[in-house]
Amino acid sequence: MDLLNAVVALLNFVIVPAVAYGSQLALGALGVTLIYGILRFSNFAHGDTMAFGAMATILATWGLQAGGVSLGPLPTALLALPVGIAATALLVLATDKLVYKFYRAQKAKPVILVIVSMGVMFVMNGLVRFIIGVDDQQFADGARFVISARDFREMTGLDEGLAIRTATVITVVVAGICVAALFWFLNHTRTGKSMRAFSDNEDLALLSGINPERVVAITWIIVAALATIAGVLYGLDKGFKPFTYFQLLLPIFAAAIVGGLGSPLGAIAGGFLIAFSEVTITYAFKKVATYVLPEALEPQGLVQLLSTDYKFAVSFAILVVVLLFRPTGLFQGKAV
Amino acid sequence: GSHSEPVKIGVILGFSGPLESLAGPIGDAADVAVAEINAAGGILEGRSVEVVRGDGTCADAAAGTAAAERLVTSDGIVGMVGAMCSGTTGAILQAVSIPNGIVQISPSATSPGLSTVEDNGLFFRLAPSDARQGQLMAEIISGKGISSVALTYTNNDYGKGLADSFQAAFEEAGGSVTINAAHDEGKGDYSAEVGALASAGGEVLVVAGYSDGGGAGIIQAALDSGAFDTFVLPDGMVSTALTDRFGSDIDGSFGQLPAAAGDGASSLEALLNDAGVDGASVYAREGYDSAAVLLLAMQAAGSTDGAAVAAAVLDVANAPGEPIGPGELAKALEILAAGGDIDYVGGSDVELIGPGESGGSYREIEISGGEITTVTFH
Amino acid sequence: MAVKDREADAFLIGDSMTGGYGSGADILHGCTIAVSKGEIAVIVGPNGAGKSTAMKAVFGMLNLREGSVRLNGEDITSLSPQDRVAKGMAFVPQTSNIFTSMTVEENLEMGAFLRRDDIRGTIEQVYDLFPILRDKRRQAAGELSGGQRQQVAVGRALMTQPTVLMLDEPTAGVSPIVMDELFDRIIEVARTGISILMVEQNARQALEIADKGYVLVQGGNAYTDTGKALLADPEVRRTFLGG
Amino acid sequence: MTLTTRDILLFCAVFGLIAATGFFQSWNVALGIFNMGLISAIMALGVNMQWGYAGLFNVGVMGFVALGGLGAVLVSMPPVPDAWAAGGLRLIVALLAGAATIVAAIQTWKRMGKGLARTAAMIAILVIGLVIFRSLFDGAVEAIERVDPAVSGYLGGLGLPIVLSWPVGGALAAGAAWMIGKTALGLRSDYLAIATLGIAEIVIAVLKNEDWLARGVKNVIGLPRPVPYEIDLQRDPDFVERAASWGADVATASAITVKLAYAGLFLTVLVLILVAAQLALNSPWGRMMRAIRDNEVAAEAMGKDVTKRHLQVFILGSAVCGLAGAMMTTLDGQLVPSAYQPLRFTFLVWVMVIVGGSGNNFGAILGGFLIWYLWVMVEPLGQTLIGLVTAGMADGSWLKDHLIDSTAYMRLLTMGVVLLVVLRFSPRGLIPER
Amino acid sequence: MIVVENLHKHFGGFHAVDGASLEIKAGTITGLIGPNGAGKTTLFNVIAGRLPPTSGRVLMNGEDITGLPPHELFHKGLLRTFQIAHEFSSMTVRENLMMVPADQTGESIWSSWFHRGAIREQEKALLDKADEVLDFLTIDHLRDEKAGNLSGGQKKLLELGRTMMVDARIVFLDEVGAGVNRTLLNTIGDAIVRLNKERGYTFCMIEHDMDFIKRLCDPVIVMAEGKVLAEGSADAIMANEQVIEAYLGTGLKNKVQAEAGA
Ligand SMILES: Nc1ncnc2c1ncn2[C@@H]1O[C@H](COP(=O)(O)OP(=O)(O)OP(=O)(O)O)[C@@H](O)[C@H]1O
Ligand SMILES: Nc1ncnc2c1ncn2[C@@H]1O[C@H](COP(=O)(O)OP(=O)(O)OP(=O)(O)O)[C@@H](O)[C@H]1O
Ligand SMILES: [Mg+2]
Ligand SMILES: [Mg+2]
Repeated sequence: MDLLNAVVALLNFVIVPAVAYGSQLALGALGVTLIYGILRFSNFAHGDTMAFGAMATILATWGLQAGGVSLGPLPTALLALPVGIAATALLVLATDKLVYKFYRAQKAKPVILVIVSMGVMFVMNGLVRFIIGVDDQQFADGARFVISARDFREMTGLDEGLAIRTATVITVVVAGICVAALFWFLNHTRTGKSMRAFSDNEDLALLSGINPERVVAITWIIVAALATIAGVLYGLDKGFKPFTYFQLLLPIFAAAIVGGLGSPLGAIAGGFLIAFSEVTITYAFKKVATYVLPEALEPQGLVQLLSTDYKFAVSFAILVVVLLFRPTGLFQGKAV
Repeated sequence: GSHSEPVKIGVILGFSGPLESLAGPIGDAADVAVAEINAAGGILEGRSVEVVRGDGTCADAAAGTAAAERLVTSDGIVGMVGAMCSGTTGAILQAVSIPNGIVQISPSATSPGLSTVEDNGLFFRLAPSDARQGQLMAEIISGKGISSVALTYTNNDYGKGLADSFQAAFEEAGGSVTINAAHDEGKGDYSAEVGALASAGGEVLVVAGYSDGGGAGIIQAALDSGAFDTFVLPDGMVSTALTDRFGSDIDGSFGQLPAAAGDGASSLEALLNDAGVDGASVYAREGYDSAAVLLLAMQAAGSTDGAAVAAAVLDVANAPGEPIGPGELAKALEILAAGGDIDYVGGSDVELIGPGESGGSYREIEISGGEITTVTFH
Repeated sequence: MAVKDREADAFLIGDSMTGGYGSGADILHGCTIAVSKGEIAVIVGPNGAGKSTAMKAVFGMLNLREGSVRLNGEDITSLSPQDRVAKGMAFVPQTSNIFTSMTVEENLEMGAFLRRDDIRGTIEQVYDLFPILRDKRRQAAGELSGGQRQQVAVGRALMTQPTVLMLDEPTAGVSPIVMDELFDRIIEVARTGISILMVEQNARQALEIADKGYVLVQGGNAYTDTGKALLADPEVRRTFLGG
Repeated sequence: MTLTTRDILLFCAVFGLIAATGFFQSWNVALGIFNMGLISAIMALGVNMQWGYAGLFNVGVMGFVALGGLGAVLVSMPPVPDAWAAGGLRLIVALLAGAATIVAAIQTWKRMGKGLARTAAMIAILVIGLVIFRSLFDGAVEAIERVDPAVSGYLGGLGLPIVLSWPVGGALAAGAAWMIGKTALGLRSDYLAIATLGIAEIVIAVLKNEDWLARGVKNVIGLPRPVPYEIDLQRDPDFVERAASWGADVATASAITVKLAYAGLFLTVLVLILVAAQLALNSPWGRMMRAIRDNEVAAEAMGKDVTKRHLQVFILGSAVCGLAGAMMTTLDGQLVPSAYQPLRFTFLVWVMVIVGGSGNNFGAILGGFLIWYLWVMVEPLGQTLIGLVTAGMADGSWLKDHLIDSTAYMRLLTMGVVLLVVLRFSPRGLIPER
Repeated sequence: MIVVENLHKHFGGFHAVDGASLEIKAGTITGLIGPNGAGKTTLFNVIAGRLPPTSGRVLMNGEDITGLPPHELFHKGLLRTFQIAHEFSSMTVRENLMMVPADQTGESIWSSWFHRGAIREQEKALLDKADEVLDFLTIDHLRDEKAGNLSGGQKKLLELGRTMMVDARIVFLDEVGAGVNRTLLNTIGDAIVRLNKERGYTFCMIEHDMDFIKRLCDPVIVMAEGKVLAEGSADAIMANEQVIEAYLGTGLKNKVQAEAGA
């Protein structure tokens, strides 16, 4: 029985949260990695693109909710997603036309594009705050839990509870679908391959009759979709606040890079690695140990490898170690 | 300046940056106070008051200082409400206010370090130093017969100062703090923190954070995972943002915030809400009070000269005198104009002690039925 | 001057082209190159003469200040490179002429990007021509040896099934046996009615099979004649073909 | 490399902007911008050495700047004798033990042959070392932090003049750079980037959480100054007299005097660094660095020790950033660890380098001044913009109110627009590399 | 001078160099030929320290140099060129050459501040030397052009030019001839012979142009599938059945050569 409790405690406080956080990071990292892979720069505006997509979806959700539409146990926001994606796609396409296109034509170095994307980030940053403000917005409806801790305790009679949120399940499923679809798209469709060809050698892509503007447009549309989905799922789980989306940029990049920039599978793996390292290394195993060990051996301290103060630092330290042993990330990314 | 020229005061808050969502209401509340004074015919024999805003950013002391510098030397402000975070506040004080002899009243800087800073008598704050609140929180918790708590604080001078003073007081009183863990603002995911907190155990979770930031994130994660269901909420956490979000899920949680006995607080909250400002937002009331005290002190001093105003602040804020509540600024101006004495109470029971900071009376609250209810005053 | 006359009805002609890279100095000075249907035209000249530049100009990869490019009588001077591909032109550049991160087979597929029909057969033909590529079909092209890369590059261009094939030094770095194969194959391709325009430093072999030869010097035409005639010209031999 | 007329005009334009601020707003503001501009320029020079010369993608600038700030505290604050008495010695022993453990572990790794025994020995050393370290360290830290936590609770500094902290800050940063470089410089560009980003976060985490070192998030305020205090000037009758003879009021005169004094100090440092950087860049050393940046493989084949050179320039650039960090903390008069945000201290510096023109020292300096000017001035610019937009609207309309409420967010938006415009018209930077 | 002992280099399961043993004698111009993908460039890369060998040894004058980094080999007098040109693209052609010599005073940052005079003198000498090399390679008019803007063949010349900036002992040339105009190549061939005769450089060159090989090289080593297939004088090699089958073929090229020879 106690062993069961230990397992459940571990599941509830380590595994499930890490999976939830990991898949959120992974979805964000997928967008970053795609831009890096095809357009060859690190897009700092991605966090704010996610915020914009989430915002557009929230506005649409409010509209739907006002109209009395609901999806039952699922959040209404899912219905509003296409609107958000469309709005975001329009925004990023316009941005590309107004901003990035010029630098592509100039064959500017990637670092210039990185800095340019920071300019775009500032602008989007302002735009989102302009439209919806800086405050927390809650827009989740439907059932919050698939199973809540209390229900679980009642059901099983264990001391420990296990909570699984609807948003977590949706996020994991969606992340899985997205990476599979993206992988298939890039490696097995003509358009996908032409995108890879474009990223490899732009001039030669021209010589093969590939239309660069089309490739770029498709990339941006996919990125807009990924960003919106990631932003909305994150918002459903944690609430929407523009500043958080900006902060999310760092772990997202970490995930994309540790997984290997340019590799969709790597983005997923990276997201989970970051999430698991953050949660596990700073988890205090006291409770678990108390369940498992005989009373005499019960730990005095917290049995915590490192205090949560260093959570962020620890995940970065792990990144550095991973990179030292696999210099291009887990899945062989590329370096410009 | 001539008598028809408006009196300019600066409002420097972290409008962009990590605490940007708190800045809006504080600034707006200050505007409400200024509007009230202007409606009453202004100060210093009919001069109207104009607010110039500056972005203190909370994260970039240099940019905040530059903004203050501009307000003082270019826009010509004669007094300042701000800054918001203790870091920026200290920097502006050193680099701008003292050299230029400007009175600076912060609605929200709570770092104990500011109590002893060399300020040439120009610096005041309406938020109490965190040292006092920690003690009180320990008393309240012990009073409920709770002997073991988990503690998490937002990783800045406010959170850390509060957490430290609380832990010291609580352990003194025989309680035990199972874990004292920081959380960072705006980091989105707090499962690691909650995992550690849950494992350490404790009857309740003390969350020394912000109600629309990491603190709420911690509570969300704790509720979701079933780790804790009762929370102790200090000032940064008590706001309708919290009850709006969690409703009766956090029933039974309790806490305290600097606030006056009597109905100053609630009437100011109502006043602000009527003006379209979220009166329950953290430090919004102090925002109103800061502007009010600053302007009333000018009226009392009969001039906008920094030294004179500084000398008048304590007179205006403290007894003796006619108590002045929210919405009574017109009356206060009248009394002062007539050479009388006032004791500004406002929405946060203003009472300045020692080096010019709020002495700290507190309101103990409890969440019940998804509402913040007042239990008693300390 | 027989050659000059035929340029009027050439299938592809870059006519008195003048221009350079970006805003830099002109590299080409009124240079003309042309090829008729089913013929092989070879461009030779010293390093830096502007051969590659001329090829790129014909393919629309640089802005001409003067002159025009005509394909089958139609003026295509203002078309973008990818539109020229759609018109049946194919080009193997001298450098960075493969997709290094893609496999050999994907490189070939990209060559056939605009084709909608079944490309299996053409891929097999390329593999027959360059057997080594069949073994390496799943390998990233960037990991190949220099000569193997060159074979991929030519293979990619052949995949378009073009009407004009432009090759910039296709034999640089390939072994003699493959070079022979390549030249044989080029003759064969030309016989099917495809026009071939190529730059070569293995000039003697190339002129041997050329219907027409151009010697470019400093961005202009120095000699133009049939391949055989150029080979026979002692002056040309000494100065440009290495004796 | 000499300056063209265009470059000189650009410099004139930027200083003209700052001067215009002086004429139309106040000289105090202008000088304030100028002083931070000087510091920004030095930071930009540091990054330019790493990126512009050698192509090293360091996005951990924040960490080095913060270390410089730490240097300022450690050098200039008075020591706290009680804290030293409480646990200073024990702490030092603990740190030595920690260092010894790591050295021992590395030596074992190097000396012993491959195999299980080596791994086991290493782990044993690390574990035992960690236990010893923690047992000494935790107690010492607790004792130190208990000493009057509200105002001290740390060991304090050496109580030396703060100007000395500038080279010390540089040295601290250089030391950190050496350690990072030893481990991470083998990584390729983007991967080096994330490593440096991570290490910067770690530095900040240490600064935030190790209270015994520099009070953590409780901040150290009231650092001593290398220049007089305004207040003292205002009380000095001589000065008051002189101010009167200039026809300025005392407050303004004192503030400007102090700022000019800072400006003099900073300018000296900037000029020294610039001269050194220019000499190096225009010598065979600079040529070699550019060769390495262009093509590492070929440079290696031409006999250049790429790893060693990378390490060298990484350390140099980081030291310059650390120096600037110490100067900035001196100017601020306080160390606030939570103020170190990557956006402000890493990416803004990068913007300076790229907008100014990477690879060109004058470009980096110009970028430092220009971007800092904009960073400060976008706020009023944004306000003006909103004012213009809303001027035509009816009072009390919903949109007008909304826009006016949003004025604060115009700050970053304006910054973004300006950045995009500048880069649009000179994509290789204002003073590109030649 | 250089002895390669049973060298292996594997990429995953693929054996690019598969037990090659050979010797490059001091004072020779050794040719290295073989079909595309035979492992010639890989062999160069291993010898020059670019790639670590899977197994086997490389000796230079009896000293084991296996796995030494390229820059140390450079200091021992071992130079190489790249098959795919590795120019310093944003530097001028002249700078590309001037950076080559080792131990320049100005390469120490300290000297760059305090020994300006010495540097100035060295630079003058370097500049003259670089211009001389550029003259020889007929690209002197491009001395201030960015190397990235050179034509394909000019980049190859620059590759070669770099090896002429210092006193090397052994130079590995990887297809310097590919893409170089034949007339110029003849001049280059003369220079190689001269460097070999007058300055005692040892050369090892990969080349597919058999004319060129025949003119310069003795002996010639043939590689195929990662192994040494044959070794001998150029004439002997060209008559070798195995070599003809694997590498030379009997096609057009030989016909043309026969004609040219006639
Ligand atoms: N990084 C790599 N990964 C996998 N295979 C490789 C790699 N580098 C080279 N190879 C393979 O090793 C073999 C030998 O390549 P190498 O470049 O040495 O050939 P080479 O003899 O120089 O040919 P060429 O004459 O065409 O230049 C080739 O088949 C190539 O595909
Ligand atoms: N991208 C470029 N920008 C500027 N100048 C260039 C560029 N590419 C080539 N050039 C210059 O144009 C001239 C002609 O180059 P081009 O590549 O056409 O020569 P080429 O005849 O093909 O020579 P090779 O036989 O060496 O390939 C050269 O002098 C070269 O320096
Ligand atoms: Mg060419
Ligand atoms: Mg090769």
